[in-house]
This record gives sequence, structure tokens and C-alpha cells, in this order.
Amino acid sequence: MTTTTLQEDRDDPLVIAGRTFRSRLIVGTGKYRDNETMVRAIEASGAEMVTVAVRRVDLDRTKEEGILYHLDPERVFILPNTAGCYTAEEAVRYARLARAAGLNDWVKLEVIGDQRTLLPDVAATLEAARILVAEGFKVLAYTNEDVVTALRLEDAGCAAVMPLASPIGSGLGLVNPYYIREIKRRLSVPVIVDAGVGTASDACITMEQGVDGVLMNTAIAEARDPVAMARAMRHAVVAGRLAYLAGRMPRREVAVPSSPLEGMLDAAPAGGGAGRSA
Amino acid sequence: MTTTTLQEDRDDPLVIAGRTFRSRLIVGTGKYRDNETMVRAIEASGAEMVTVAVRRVDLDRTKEEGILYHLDPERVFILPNTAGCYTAEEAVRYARLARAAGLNDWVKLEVIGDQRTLLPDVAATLEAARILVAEGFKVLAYTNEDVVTALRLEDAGCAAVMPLASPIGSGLGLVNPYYIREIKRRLSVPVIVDAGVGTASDACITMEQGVDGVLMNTAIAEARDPVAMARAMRHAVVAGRLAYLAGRMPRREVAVPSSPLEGMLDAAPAGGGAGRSA
Amino acid sequence: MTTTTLQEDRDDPLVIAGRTFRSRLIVGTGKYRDNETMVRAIEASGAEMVTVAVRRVDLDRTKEEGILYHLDPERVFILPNTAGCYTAEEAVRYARLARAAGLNDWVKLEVIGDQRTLLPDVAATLEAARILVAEGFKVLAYTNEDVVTALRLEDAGCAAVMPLASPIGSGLGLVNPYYIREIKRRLSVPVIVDAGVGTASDACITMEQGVDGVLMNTAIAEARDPVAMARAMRHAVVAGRLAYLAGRMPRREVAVPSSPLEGMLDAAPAGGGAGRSA
Amino acid sequence: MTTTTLQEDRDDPLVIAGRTFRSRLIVGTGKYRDNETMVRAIEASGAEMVTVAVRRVDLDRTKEEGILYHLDPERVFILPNTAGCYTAEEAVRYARLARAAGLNDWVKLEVIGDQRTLLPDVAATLEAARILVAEGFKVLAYTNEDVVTALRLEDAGCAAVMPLASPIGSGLGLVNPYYIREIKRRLSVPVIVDAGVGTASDACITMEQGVDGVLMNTAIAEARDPVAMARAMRHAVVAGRLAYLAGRMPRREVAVPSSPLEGMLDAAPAGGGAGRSA
Amino acid sequence: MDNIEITLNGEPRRVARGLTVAELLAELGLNPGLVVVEHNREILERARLAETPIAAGDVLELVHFVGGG
Amino acid sequence: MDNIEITLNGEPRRVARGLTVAELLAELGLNPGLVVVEHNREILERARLAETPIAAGDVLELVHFVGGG
Amino acid sequence: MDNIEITLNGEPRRVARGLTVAELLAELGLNPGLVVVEHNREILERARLAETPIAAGDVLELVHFVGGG
Amino acid sequence: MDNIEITLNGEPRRVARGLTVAELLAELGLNPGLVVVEHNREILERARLAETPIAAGDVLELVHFVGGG
Repeated sequence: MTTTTLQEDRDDPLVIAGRTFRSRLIVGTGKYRDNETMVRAIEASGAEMVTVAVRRVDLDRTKEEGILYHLDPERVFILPNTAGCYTAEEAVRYARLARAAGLNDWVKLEVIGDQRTLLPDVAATLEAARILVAEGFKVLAYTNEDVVTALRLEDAGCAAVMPLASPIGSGLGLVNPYYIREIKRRLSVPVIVDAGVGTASDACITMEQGVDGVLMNTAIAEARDPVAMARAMRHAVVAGRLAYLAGRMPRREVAVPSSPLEGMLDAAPAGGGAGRSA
Repeated sequence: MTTTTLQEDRDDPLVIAGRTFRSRLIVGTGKYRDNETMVRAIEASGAEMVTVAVRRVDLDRTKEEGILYHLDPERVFILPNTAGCYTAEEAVRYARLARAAGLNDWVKLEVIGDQRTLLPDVAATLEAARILVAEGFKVLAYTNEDVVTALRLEDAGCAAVMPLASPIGSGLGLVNPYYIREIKRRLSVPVIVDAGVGTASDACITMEQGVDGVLMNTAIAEARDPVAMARAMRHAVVAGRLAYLAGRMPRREVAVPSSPLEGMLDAAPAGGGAGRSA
Repeated sequence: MTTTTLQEDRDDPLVIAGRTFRSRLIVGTGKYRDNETMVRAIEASGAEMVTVAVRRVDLDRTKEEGILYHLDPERVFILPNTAGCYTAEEAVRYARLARAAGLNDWVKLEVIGDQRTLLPDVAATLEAARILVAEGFKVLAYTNEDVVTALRLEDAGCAAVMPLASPIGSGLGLVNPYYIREIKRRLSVPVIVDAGVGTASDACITMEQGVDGVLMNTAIAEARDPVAMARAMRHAVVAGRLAYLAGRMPRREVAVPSSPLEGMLDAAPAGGGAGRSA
Repeated sequence: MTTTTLQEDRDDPLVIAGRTFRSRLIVGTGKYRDNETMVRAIEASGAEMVTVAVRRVDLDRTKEEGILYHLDPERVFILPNTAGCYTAEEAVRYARLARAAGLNDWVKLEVIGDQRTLLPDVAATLEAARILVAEGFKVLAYTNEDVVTALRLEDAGCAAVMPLASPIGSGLGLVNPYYIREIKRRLSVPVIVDAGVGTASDACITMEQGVDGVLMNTAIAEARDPVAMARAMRHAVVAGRLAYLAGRMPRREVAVPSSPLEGMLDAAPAGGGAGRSA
Repeated sequence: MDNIEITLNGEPRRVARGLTVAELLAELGLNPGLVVVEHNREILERARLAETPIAAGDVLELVHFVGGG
Repeated sequence: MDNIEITLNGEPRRVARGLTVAELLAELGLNPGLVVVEHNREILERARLAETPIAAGDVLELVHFVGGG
Repeated sequence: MDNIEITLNGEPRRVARGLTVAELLAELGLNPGLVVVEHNREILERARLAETPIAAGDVLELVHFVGGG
Repeated sequence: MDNIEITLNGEPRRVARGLTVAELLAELGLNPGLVVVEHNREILERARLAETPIAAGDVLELVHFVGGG
């Protein structure tokens, strides 16, 4: 069996709010058929940061216990989100509750503006970001592909800006590479593409745009084999990152041989030419 | 630094003409700026088979010596090609010379039909394949995306059929995934996509179609950093293969949340609603 | 020579703010090499509404005179824009000046948020829209592909919402059909796709999404032959609209013959089969 | 209602085998729900040439009578096809029967190589083309996207070469524009793209590649409203042709304003700046 | 009366001995101008329909144009 | 015995008068280290769980982390 | 003669004291029907062009429609 | 001395009469294990290099593997 390293170390590490991550893949913990699959998929993904949601304790115990029964915050960094919030006030409330859990003061800020597309309310996101940054939170802000909004989120003090590739859970992949490249070109804080990745090549293409990382959940959780897809994503993110750093060949519409033209033998004497048939 | 295995072993190995390969990536040896880069790139790619061309010895010693001064046939399997041949007769001649080198009786059969696109002459390729198979060669046949031709090459006894993703050296990637999927669906022998890959995501997408392997040269040799791109390609091929095996999530045009809808807190009392601004 | 009607009349007309247009193509008047070409291109486009900008009179008379020396407001409806404005206040000022010209009280509202991409400042656009609607303007608002913003512009009383296909003057075409379809699905006011169209097929694809119209300038003005491209766009918009109304066939990955399978002759007696060669 | 000419006359007409056509759209007559719809769709398409198949007369009269009861060969040129033939011999037989009908000596040569994809058997097509050309037929040969085969069909004396956009009846549109452009660039005889078009934009994009015409059947016959789609296709083909002749603007990843930068008013005195909100 | 068997469009069929192809078409109510006849794998020109008798065992194909792509 | 009504995670619930939040958590079998308590819309620090009595009409939210994306 | 300085389309300019805006337009050869005047940041209706004198320090913007997208 | 002319890799070349192919390779400093010899369009097995004399007018091709895709 062949062994190698994922060589993430050949690259500068990803640094967000002063914290270093060797893996550029961040994964969610939702929608798994069972916790054991989730744990194995996270392990296979190589992710060092996972997102979690803040919800009421189920007092009837019919539903599963809290996620921290399954994840060790010492081994994987916990990034609480404000998923499901539709106002700045609501998102701020969830962020404060998350911080009160005592793990860290990071938050993946999500303020949804539309139920059908789950696209963000950018004005409310900006408002919540300002409040939370003022309260000392490390804000990683989910946003759309708009560079104007992305720049304002950076100005507001966000630790990272997280534009989507396509709507949450859609699996449509990177629909607008121009906008994502532009956001990366213009911002100084890390750009993490969040949501929309459907399969490994989507993650690879996304990283080839030069962004700092990718966050995904459904693509892994809803794959037929989540653990295998998690491993695929790990490789895909590394592949895309390395390809970006390596600098791809130019595209051409004319073919160019890979073998030398010189050094060919003298052609067969006339009269041969089997290949002329057909 | 993080270490892991490339897990090629979790997958069935690639078997061509009874020979087993753990890596599904085959690389060319042409167009490198120097031999040392070529050797390091092949190493980084993890490829177990490399293609070489048959050319006249340069008697003036102005050009580099033979490739076997740099590659050890014990460590990497040598696949001679018939690149540059325009007739079946010529290709057969080059194949016989290659076999006379004594390494093996394999040949990557290429019969070019057009200088500008380097697209194959399918009739001449078929004719040469029949002659070489009859002489006991293991024929891996370069061809276009036509499933009719691919089926005939299989019928002719080819050990593998190698349709292109796009023209040799173009870097346009997988232009016609339908045809490639169809060829894979219809053939029993291994299908290796040969030529056209430009960057890591191209290799990943190609493998996601379910083909058995990918062969490339220019994408690595002409990258700004060939060794890094070779590593990227290694990961991309594994990622694409694993994603194919894992089974991707469905695409949807409606978003689906990753965090649970139930368990949300009671909304703020009316009058709040900061998020309503904008 | 063959003559026909463009059949725009078979379709419901486009109605914006109570005004009826038979053509669903709106064109700009900027960037033409000369006024005569502009006038002929507008004529060829069949457009019934054109956009104009508000700028200082050139007191040195070095530059061309006002556009109204070339366009007859009786024959083509003049839609003044606020192009070049970066704040709500500025845009409101330009809109008021435009209305003072006495032609109409319509305005194509543009509030730019970024100089490099010319993407809108959606918050400022929304603010300006509210002010102008309150002052009785018919506001046609240029915006990005965000459905949340589009819905708010509709709520603000805009007469039409004009999301972009891709950045102004880029010619990249319709990058995100999902978002455009979603905006059309969700809004009640007309949706006009504004900016980004590069050639006829871009306009055709855009109309096939079901939107109410397309606005373009650069694609015509910067074509090698602007008059021919204007004519092409006229046909492309009609073609896309009719195709949307006609309802396209399903896509299939398996072929389906167009000629009947029954009624074939009895095959040739065995031994024939010329086609079996190769 | 607005009237105009389709301006096909501004362009050189399409000339095949010395015969002139003003419309660059050729349509099939199969798969219509009824003959009346077929006749109206052909009328709406503006096509001057239609394809028909050769089949046994139905002696039980249960099925419809021959197509010539519905089409007047004086008004629309009849192009018989060899659809359904799998060998050169069979195709030659059908072509001869078609010519014996006494209308003309043209044939749309189709020799299918695979039932699932309906892709051509290029070797058999070439063989049949040579036989038919020798017998004085005007051969319009259906083929795949392979330029090598296309060049040989031209060498064999075909009056036109008809590569597919995608498989017959698939509606996948123009999958490989590079190959189609290359075929057009290299051949002297007319290149008609045959099969695969699914909606108007597909026809428009195809014509924008510079080919001489498009042939379709399913896209019209299987549209929800075949007559409206036929009209859409007529406009789409004209639009694509005109756009090709007009020469499109360049694509850019940076925006370029359509309105002049000079002549802006002096900005508001500091303190204003409504647009600075958000 | 006296019949012979032929193969007509792939089906066995009995027709009157001595019948010409033109007569057969008339019997079938087919317009000779819109049908092409293949007689024992040879195309039969219209001009010769009336003078061509049908013999026992003959294979006749009557074809025409139908809708196709 | 003497009960009061509160709202717990959105549901009305009767608890013993004078019960502290810490005691409530114990009663519910919840690990205070894995739960965050919002008491009348104010977050209640863990240090103060034991010293905080529950009054009639109090609104308590007990939350924790669950799987999410 | 007696001049005052104003700002016209962003440039300093001297005009005769007592000149009306209508007279200025005439002097500049501009068609009042095709120009819009902003006078000290207020839009000046055409009807009032003739009755509006220009004062020292006034800021005038004369705008019209030009080609734009 | 006594020379003959042959064609070696497409170029005319004079070599000593009676020279064997093996001797020619040695003279050229080529490793026989890494070169394949085509002698008058026939492949010459390595085993026969030493026993094969070169005659006037012979056409020899000496090939090996080079980098290719």
C-alpha cells in the first residue's frame, strides 16, 4: 500500500484571528444519519475546525444529546454558528449564548434573509457583525458573492469573510468564480468559501481560485458514503490549493505534442502507407 | 505536520493486461525544462507508469541522453508510445522498435490524423491495433471521444482504451463528459482518459465520471511549479476517484439548511427586531 | 428576399409603470464611435426605450452636443440613469436634474459600490429608491443577483428591478441563471436583466430564464459592426422570449431517433453488409 | 404591431451543391403530434429545406399517409435521409430508393454505429459517401465532431458535412464548440450542425461559431408549443448568424462603465453622504 | 381462381397470377407517383410498372417518404 | 406541595417554589458544564446557577450545541 | 465694466453683474430647452430662468443628457 | 584506409569496411543495452549485433527512449 503525506505543510498554514490551521477544510456536523458516521467523516476529512449550532436542550430526551458528547473540543476546534437567525438581534443573542458555553469567542455569523434560498440579509449581517466585533467576538461572516458587502464586512472587523459558492445545501458548486476571485483579490482577511459545494471537484475548483479555505456540510453528510466523500474532500482541497500555488498551464485551442518532433525515422518508402486506408 | 495515506488501497487497484497499479495517474516524460524536474515531478505524482517516446539517438550528443539514464524501469513501469506517427504502418514500426528495447511488450498506440489538433486517425488506429494485438502487444489505444470507435478498439483486443478529454497539450479539460461516461459505461476494458487535462480540477472531474485512470503530461510539465502540480494531480485523481465511489449528493435549486430547524428559541418580543433595518 | 414580422405581438407586451413596450430590448447610448452609428444601431435594435446619462454641458464645445440633438423623444422613450453615482444622495441629485429636463419622471437608478466591478451599493440603492419613489419617480433599479435585495427594492416601490447578468461592460454573459430565475419567480414587478450581455446568445439565454426584458449597451456599441449586432440582439431577445413561452424539450443523455423505427425494409441477405468494414 | 424583415438577405445566402437557400435553418418532419402542427411549424420556422425518411407504405392504412400529402415539394425542398441504416450497403439502398421518388438526387446520409447514442459509424459513412458521390448523389453527411473524419468526407466529395452538436434527440446543445469551430475552419464545403439542439439559445450559440446552418427536429417537434418554438428557432439562427458576422465585443473580468466618467458634478459638500450608510 | 404467393413489404401475400406491378398498386389504391417500388431488390422505374408482371416468389417493397429528421 | 409556574424552553412548567436553577438542572439530569442558561433573556453565568432562585413567571431557556453546518 | 465671479460647471468665471441665468445661457449659446440649471444646489425651473439674477459667488451647474448605458 | 558509405540515422556516413554493428556502437560510444538498431528496415536483435557486418549502402537507424507523453 502506498503512503504519503498530504503535504499541507508545504503551504503556509491558514491563520484566522491568530489561530493556525493546517487543514483548509472546515466541515459542518449537521444532517448525518448517525453520530458515529459524523465522527468518522470528520476524522477522514482531516478538518481541524467544525461548525455546530445552538439549540434548546431536548427535555424529553427523545432526540440525541448535545454534540459535545461526541466531539472533543481539545482535538477539533468548535465554531458555533447562528444558523436559523433572521435578524441581527437574534444572531447576536445566539452568538452570546454560544460564547457562554465557555469554549471560545468565535462565531460563524449567519443572518438569513430569505427562507427559500437561505441567502443572507447582508445589511443585518453587517449590523450584527459590528455589534459582535465590538463585544470581542471573532466573527466569521457568511455572506453572498457581493464584493461590496465583503469589503464592508472586512471593514467591520470580521476575522474572515465567507462568501457562498451556491445556496446552502444545493450542491450546485462554484457558480460564479469571477466574484469569488474578486473577493479574494480585494480582501486582506481570509476568504473561506461556505456552502454550495456538491462533490470533490467543486471543492478543488473553489480552492483553485486562490481562496483560503472551504466550508461544507451537506456534500459530505448526504453522500452515499460520507466517510469516503470526506476523504475525497480532504484530497480535493489539498489538490486545489497546490494547483493554485503551482500555477496552471495556459489554455490553448491548438494542440501541442508532448513528444519531440525531431528524431523521427525516415518515413517508409512510397507504396507503403497502410494508414492511408479509410 | 499532518500525515495520512492516500488511501488508494481502499479502492480496487487498477489492473491493465493483468498488471496491477495502485495509482490511477499515468504521466508523460516530455517537455520538462530539465531531467531533474521531471524525475522529481514523477516522484511527487505517485505515478507507477510513465510514457516515453521512441526517437533516433542523437549522434552529436548535443541533446540529452536517453530517458533511461534518468528513470529506473524497476521503479516505474515504462509505457512506450508511437507519438508522431501518421500511418498504421509507421506506428507498427515504432511499436516493434520499442519492444526490441527489451523492457516489455506494451505500447501506447497513437496514430495521428491531423497535425493541428493531433486528433487520432481512428481507422488507422484500429488497423494498427489489430496488427499489434496479433503480434502479442499489450495495446493501450489513444482515441477520440467516439464510443463506436472505442467499442471497436476493445473488440480488436486492446488492453485499454484511452479517449481524450480535449486535444493534446490544450489544457481545455474534460469538454464532453457525456461521451466519456458513455465509453466507460459500454466498455469492459479499462478506460484511461488521455490528454487535455489542464489543472487539478480537470483531473478530479474526469475521475468523477467513473473512468479507470488519467494520463497527462503537459499539465504537469508546463505548470509554473511542475513538482507542486504533480502533487496536486496525485491528490486530484484520488479525490475524484473517491468522490465517484462515495456517490455525490443530488443537485438542487432550492436551499436546504444544514442546521436543525427545531429547537430555536422563542423570538424576541415585538419592538426588537434590529435585523429589520435596511 | 424573405420578409416576416418579429411577432413580438404574439406575446403579451412588456408593461412598466403602466407604460407598454412591444420590444423587450432596452439599449444604452454610450460608447458609440459616432452618433450616426448610435442612431442606426438603435433603429436596428427595435428598442423603444434607451438610457441616457446626465452630465455637465461642455462649455468649450469640444465634445459632442447633447444626445437629444440625435434622438427624438417622441420616437424612443428616454430613460435617464444615475450612472457614476456612489452615494444615495448623489443619485437622488442626478435623478432630480434628469426629471427637470421635462421628458418624464423615470430613472434608471444606479448607485455604484465599487469602482473595479461597478457592482451596486445595495444599501444605498435601497435608500435612494425609497427617496425617489416618495418623490413620485418611476424607479428602475440596477442591482446585483441577490434575491433578498431584489425583494426589498420591489417592497420599496420600484417600477422594475434590474439585476445584472455579469459586471457592466464585461461581456461575460449570464453567469448565474439560478439567481436570475429565482428573482423572476419571486418578484411581481418586471425583471429586466441589465449589464453583462456580450453577444446574441447571452441575450437569448437570459430571456429563456423567463425575465421580462434585457438592457445592454457595450455588447452593441463595441461590436465590430454595431448595427449588425443590434439587429442580432433584436432577434436574440425575441428568440429567447418565444423559446421560454414555447417550453423547451427535456434534456436527455440517451439519444432518441427523429425518424420512425417501424417500416424499415428487410435487411440485406447475409454476406452483404458492406458497412461491416472497419 | 411591429414589422421588420429577418434580414437574412444582408448575409450571403447559403449555397449547397449550387442550390441557394436564404434560410440557414433546416428542419426535420418527424415526431410531430399531428401533420397540421408539423406544417404550421415548418411555415413558422422559415426553413426552405426539410428532411424526410424513406419507409414502407403501410398497407393497412392504419398509419398516416406519406408526407408528400402534406408538404409541397415546390415550396420546400425535400431532403431524404437514410435514418435507421446501420451499414453502408443499407444506406446506399435507401438513398437509391429516395432518388427513385423523382424529386431530386440529394440525400442526408446517416449510417448509425450505435443504437444507444445514434452516433455515426464513420468508416461506413465514408464508404457509403464514396459510393453515392460516384453515382451522382448530392451527399450531405451526418457525422460526429471529429475533424479528421469531416475532412475525409469533404475529400470524398460530400456537398456538405453535418457534424452533431450532441446526440440526436438529446437536447444537450453544443457540447464541443472547439471541434465545431475547427471543422468549420478547415472545410471548404458548407458545415451544417445536425442534431442535439434543444432550445433557441443552442441554435444561436451554434451559429455564432460561424457554421453555415443548423438542422433540427426534436427541439421543435417536442416543444410544448412547436409552432412558437419554430419561430424562436428562426430568430435564433438569424441572431446567431448576425452576431457571428458582427463580431462580438471582448470578454473582460473588469467592469467598464457605459456612461462617460467626465462631466460629473462637484460632489456634495462633506457632511452629506447619505449613501455612506450601511 | 389462380393465385401465386409473393412477399410484399415483408409479408407473404397471394396475388392473381399475371398481375402487373401497376395493377397491384391500383388494387392497393396506391398513387404510383408517390410510391417507389423495389422488385427483387432492384428499383423498378415508374415507366416500367405497367409492363412488369409479378411472378411467384417475387419480393416487392413499396416505399414512400414519411416524417423524419 | 407549593409550586410555581415558569416557562421552560417555551413550555409552561410547574416547579417547586424556591428551587434554584442549579437544582432545576440537577432535577432534569442536565450536566451544567454542557448547558447554557438564559434567565429572563439574560445569560446566567455558571458560577451563579446555584445562587439563583427561580421565581414565578420566570422564562428559562436551556441551550447546548447540536450538529449544524 | 463691472464683473462678479461665480463658479460655473466647476470652473471660476467672471460674468457681468446683474446678469440673469437666461441671459447667461444666451451668452453661452445654449438652448434653454435642452439644458437643466442647478443654482446653488437648487434646481432652477425653466420658467424662472429669466427672473433669476446671478450673484457673486453663485455656483451654477448646467447639465444635459449625453450618451450613457 | 578502406571505407564504405552507409546511411546512419538519415545521414550519409563513411565507416571502415567489415565493421560490425557492435563495433560501430562501440565506436560511437553507445551502450548497446540502451539502443535499438534497425538494419535495412529490419530490427536487429542485440544478440546479433556482434555477428552482423555492415555493408556498403546499408541503412541503419539507432533509436532509444526519450521523454514523451
